Amino acid sequence: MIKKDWLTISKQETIAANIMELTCSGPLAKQMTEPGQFLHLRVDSGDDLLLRRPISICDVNVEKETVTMLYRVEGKGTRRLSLKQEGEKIDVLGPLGNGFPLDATERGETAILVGGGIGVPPLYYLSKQLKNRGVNVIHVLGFQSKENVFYEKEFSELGETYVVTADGTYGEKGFVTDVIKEKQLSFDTMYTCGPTPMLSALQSTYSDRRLFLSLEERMGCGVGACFACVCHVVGDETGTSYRKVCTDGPVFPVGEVVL
Amino acid sequence: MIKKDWLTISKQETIAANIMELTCSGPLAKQMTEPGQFLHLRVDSGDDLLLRRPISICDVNVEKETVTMLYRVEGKGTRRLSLKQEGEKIDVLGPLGNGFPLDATERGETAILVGGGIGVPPLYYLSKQLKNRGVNVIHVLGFQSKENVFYEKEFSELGETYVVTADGTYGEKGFVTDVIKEKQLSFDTMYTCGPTPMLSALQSTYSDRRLFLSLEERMGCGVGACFACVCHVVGDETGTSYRKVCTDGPVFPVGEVVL
Amino acid sequence: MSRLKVELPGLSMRNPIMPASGCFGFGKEYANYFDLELLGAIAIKATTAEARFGNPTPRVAETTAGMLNAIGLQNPGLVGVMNKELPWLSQFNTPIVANVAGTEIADYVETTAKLSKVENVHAIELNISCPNVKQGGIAFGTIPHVAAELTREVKNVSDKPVYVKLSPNVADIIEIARAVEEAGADGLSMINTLLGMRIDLRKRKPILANGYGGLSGPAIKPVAIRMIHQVSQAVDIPIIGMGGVQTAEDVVEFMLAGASAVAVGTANFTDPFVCPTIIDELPGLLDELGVDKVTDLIGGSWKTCNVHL
Amino acid sequence: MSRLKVELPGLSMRNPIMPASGCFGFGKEYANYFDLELLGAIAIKATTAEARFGNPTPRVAETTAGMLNAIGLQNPGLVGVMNKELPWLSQFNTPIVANVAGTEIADYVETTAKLSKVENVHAIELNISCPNVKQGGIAFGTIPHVAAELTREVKNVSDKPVYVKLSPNVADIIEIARAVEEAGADGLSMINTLLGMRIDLRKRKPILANGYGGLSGPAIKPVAIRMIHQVSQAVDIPIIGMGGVQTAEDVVEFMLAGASAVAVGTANFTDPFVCPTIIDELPGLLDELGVDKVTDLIGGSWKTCNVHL
Ligand SMILES: Cc1cc2nc3c(=O)[nH]c(=O)nc-3n(C[C@H](O)[C@H](O)[C@H](O)COP(=O)(O)OP(=O)(O)OC[C@H]3O[C@@H](n4cnc5c(N)ncnc54)[C@H](O)[C@@H]3O)c2cc1C
Ligand SMILES: Cc1cc2nc3c(=O)[nH]c(=O)nc-3n(C[C@H](O)[C@H](O)[C@H](O)COP(=O)(O)OP(=O)(O)OC[C@H]3O[C@@H](n4cnc5c(N)ncnc54)[C@H](O)[C@@H]3O)c2cc1C
Ligand SMILES: Cc1cc2nc3c(=O)[nH]c(=O)nc-3n(C[C@H](O)[C@H](O)[C@H](O)COP(=O)(O)O)c2cc1C
Ligand SMILES: Cc1cc2nc3c(=O)[nH]c(=O)nc-3n(C[C@H](O)[C@H](O)[C@H](O)COP(=O)(O)O)c2cc1C
Ligand code: FES
Ligand code: FES
Repeated sequence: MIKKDWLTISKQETIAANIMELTCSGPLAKQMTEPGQFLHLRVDSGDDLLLRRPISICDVNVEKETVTMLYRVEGKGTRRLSLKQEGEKIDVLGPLGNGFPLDATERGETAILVGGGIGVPPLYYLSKQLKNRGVNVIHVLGFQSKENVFYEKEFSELGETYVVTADGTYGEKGFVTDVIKEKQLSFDTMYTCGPTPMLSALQSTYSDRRLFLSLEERMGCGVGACFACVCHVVGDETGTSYRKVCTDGPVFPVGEVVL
Repeated sequence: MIKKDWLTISKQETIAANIMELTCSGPLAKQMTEPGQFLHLRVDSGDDLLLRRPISICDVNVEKETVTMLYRVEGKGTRRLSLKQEGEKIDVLGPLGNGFPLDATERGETAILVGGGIGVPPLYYLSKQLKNRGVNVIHVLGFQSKENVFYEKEFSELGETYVVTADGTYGEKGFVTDVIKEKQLSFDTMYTCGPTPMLSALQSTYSDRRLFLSLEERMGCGVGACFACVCHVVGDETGTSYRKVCTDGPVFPVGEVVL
Repeated sequence: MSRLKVELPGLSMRNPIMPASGCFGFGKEYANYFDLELLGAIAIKATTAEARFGNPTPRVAETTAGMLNAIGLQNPGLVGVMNKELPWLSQFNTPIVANVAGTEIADYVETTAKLSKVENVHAIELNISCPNVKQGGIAFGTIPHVAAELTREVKNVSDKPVYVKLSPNVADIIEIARAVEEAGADGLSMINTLLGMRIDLRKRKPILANGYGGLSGPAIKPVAIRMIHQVSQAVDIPIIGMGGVQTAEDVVEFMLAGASAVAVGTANFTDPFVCPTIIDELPGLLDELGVDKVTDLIGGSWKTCNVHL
Repeated sequence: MSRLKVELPGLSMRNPIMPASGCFGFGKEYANYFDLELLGAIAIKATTAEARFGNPTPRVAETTAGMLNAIGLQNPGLVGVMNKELPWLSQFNTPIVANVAGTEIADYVETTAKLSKVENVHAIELNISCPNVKQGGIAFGTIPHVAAELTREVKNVSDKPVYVKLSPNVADIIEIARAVEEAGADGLSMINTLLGMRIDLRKRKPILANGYGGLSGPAIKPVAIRMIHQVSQAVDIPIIGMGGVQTAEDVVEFMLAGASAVAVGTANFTDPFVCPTIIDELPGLLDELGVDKVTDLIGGSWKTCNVHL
């Protein structure tokens, strides 16, 4: 199985404030079948940025061998990535990690996908696959402000979609948790990815439900060797048990790890 | 006066083994009127290669605002430079240093231009300008081997041209000094640029002639501030006198500095 | 390919390349990428007497041409390593260097005594950069007599050759090197990381939860080369060199400086295939440099040249 | 633009940016590029009692994200600096920091006594990284009591505040900093270069004619930040921070670590306009960070946060 390869950029464009949509192609894409997994990108071959950047898989076309990633221009690496042109190649390691369990939701059941900011992208590929399996999908997508909203249309085509902004400039005002309550959205499974405060809020509210959370942590290797990305295990009394976000996660069932 | 600007690559191609011809355009070119001066190039904006690379001016078209440089792919910097495409920009500081004195040779006199390897390029712009001033130019160009020879045709169009290769695979066999003697080439002024052993040989043979030598030294700033590129002065008893290759040179009259 | 062979105390290496301790776990992960029998040796993650979780996250931060880490010696402890990691590694015919850490001399002694008895452990690497609780948290590796004492005690109980891994955070690396050599070290590993820090401008606090961390990667290579050049001329025991190695050229530079073998750390994160790639490229580079055997390079920068430093 | 103002002993700076000693000559060259009155101060090249040619060439070598230099303190000597360089600099209304070097305490004392009387010298910067001939070539800066003695003697004769420039090549930077503070230093400059080396693979010898050289540039920034963070919490005198500064962000990081002003060295070579560019970009960055005055940043990483190190 190939694990590292060069993908060729087929398209890159800005789709919201500081948010880029990057589509690449290459045989590696064929292996990207599990939503919630991530790719570890080497931005370029310069020696000044040594570490790879973890970016979630947002969408894949296995036949056409293309993969789409959405990312926010944050620091040096993503800034440099955003300057790459069509036709340039990037060195990609992956797909890595354990994604969202599709079979946690039966055909005919309802899954609610709750995303916050740059945690939204992996939910898109998840939603597509759930829908393919006959699951009813609801999306609650939280953003800072109107200018940060992306992929509303894409999600709407798959199922009911609520957009929430913290400042109320678009969609509902407030937090994703408010909307789920206010709209009394009911669901069998919840899948979520986003900032830790959001994950914590969801974990404490829905601790007794079928809930899967995708975590973020600074990574070194991305493959489980360096112990950079560990988190504690709920209920571990020795304090030495751990899970690695890069290989055990990034997706964990509710109640497994300490957020 | 502009001293640092972005030039746009208009052409880059391989013209001999590991030798690239790079043509760039931009208003800065208008200031590049003195043959023997050099440009200090920042290869790219990555932070891994901090130092600029000194490259001689090989040819300039002041009207069209273009400058040509020839360089050998040596280490990290020139390797990376060689990958740059037409349309890309490079950050150029210059023109820097003191070039070859044109007025050391009168109209009607003969100048012999002796180049070794990657010391050949600055002689081209020099030859053009000398010829324009009515000076008779002779070129003796030394290379390692046939595959390294470049610009023979260009120099031939300006004047008598002898190519010498160390291994005899092209032109005369041996060193440039051999050829000057064997062919009994006579001249009023000699201008030279090339490896230090060649410069030393010429300096000792022609110490009583009008001879100008262009030196090479590792540089920091390129502008005279860091004292990286100094050489001793001939006859200095204190041992503390110096010349800076970057600002006092790279061209020095015979007998001024210790090679 | 015997031109790549290197013989060191306890380590019969098919080539001079090993992954550096802490950058390769216990080998399992990278075994998914390539055959571990391609490697000259494997330095496994630091083992402490008890299992340790290590520091809070974030534990890594990027710096220009380097990275900071403050993993905090997370490891499954002596028992975990002996019962699980080493047995798994025994399937590979590649010598194992077991990196040992602790906060008191007794920890090191206990861990070494047991680990060095394991058949597929071929050498012990003493990580003396750890803070010594008895000395108020000052690292063992910065005080020559403390480093020597630790070395002596560990040598007393070790069934296998002991390499002492030096910290670069000292004024006089030669002094430490000589002290541990006299105390019986069979070899040296150098360098460990430089102590560094990065601050998050917006949060106004260190990026690493631990505040400070160890700087590794190409940024520190010139410091490593200098220290190896100094120490290799001052001691008679071999040196495993490390600090920023990414390419076959780097390996040659380390060996010319005085290293007898080379470990690759951070570069594994940039490219999981970096070790086999380097091993692959070494013979071609030796040809280019007109070098017959890789061992001919050792100390070449001072053995054959008359530059006085 | 008073929000950029910084007041330090002897130095009333319009902004916290100065070029670092040795990386800006005596100002003449860069005066061709921009108005030197844009700068907060100027640290001029090390001055020694006698004129010095310095080391043979090559004197510089590039390293990944850094460079090595072994200039060897080339300078026109006390007389040359006083008669030629300082008078020329007096046309600019920008405080001058005169960097002083030597190989014996007497050299430092002589040079400081004279230089500190020159009107446009506003402060002395003691370069204690120089090898001390009396101590067998060990740098003054690595032994606390030697550094303290040097500081005391120099303070005795100096008409201007004295900043001691610390070498990072030590195990315990706090110890040295405290020693020179107690000896009367008015401020600290840190860090000087890390000792490093590069080897030419083909020639099998060091690239620098001098063998070893000082490593500077972004590669060393994390070490500088760490040391400033440590020292600024341990002393009461201000710190001029340096080591790899290239951008306004870097300046903020140094000040949050504990520096009161910042010097820019190697980056001048990469971009001769780097100092004015940084000065230009600082106000916008302060706005972005919600900072009113640049001095509000000083020590911000430890003054306002509860991380214990
Ligand atoms: C499993 C996973 C999936 C992710 N998926 C996405 C995604 O789909 N889209 C997206 O925009 N972002 C995603 N992120 C966050 C993304 O990795 C960071 O924003 C990115 O690495 C920042 O790099 P930079 O060069 O811009 O920032 P810099 O600050 O220059 O980065 C410096 C170092 O810190 C690391 N780092 C900085 N911020 C983060 C962060 N938030 N999380 C992890 N490492 C960080 C970088 O990887 C790098 O090693 C994901 C993170 C993880 C762990
Ligand atoms: C005044 C002057 C004019 C020059 N003109 C030309 C020219 O027209 N064409 C050409 O091909 N070369 C020229 N050179 C040499 C050219 O500068 C080097 O070949 C080039 O800098 C090597 O860079 P690199 O990144 O490939 O090598 P690296 O080894 O990666 O360079 C590392 C560092 O060493 C310096 N360096 C390495 N070799 C040399 C060298 N021979 N001279 C000076 N610095 C060096 C680099 O500038 C850089 O700072 C000139 C040098 C000088 C001083
Ligand atoms: C994430 C990480 C973890 C490390 N853990 C250890 C360790 O457990 N024991 C040890 O002796 N060195 C450890 N090191 C240091 C490396 O083994 C090596 O000495 C150092 O990183 C320099 O090499 P490099 O620049 O190739 O990474 C670690 C380094 C890194 C980056
Ligand atoms: C070429 C060069 C020459 C230097 N000369 C001196 C000097 O004369 N005196 C001194 O105290 N520091 C000298 N330094 C050290 C710098 O002032 C500075 O402390 C160091 O380079 C770190 O800063 P940087 O990374 O911004 O360059 C020199 C540095 C360089 C690169
Ligand atoms: S990033 Fe290395 S173990 Fe997870
Ligand atoms: S390169 Fe700096 S003085 Fe010449």
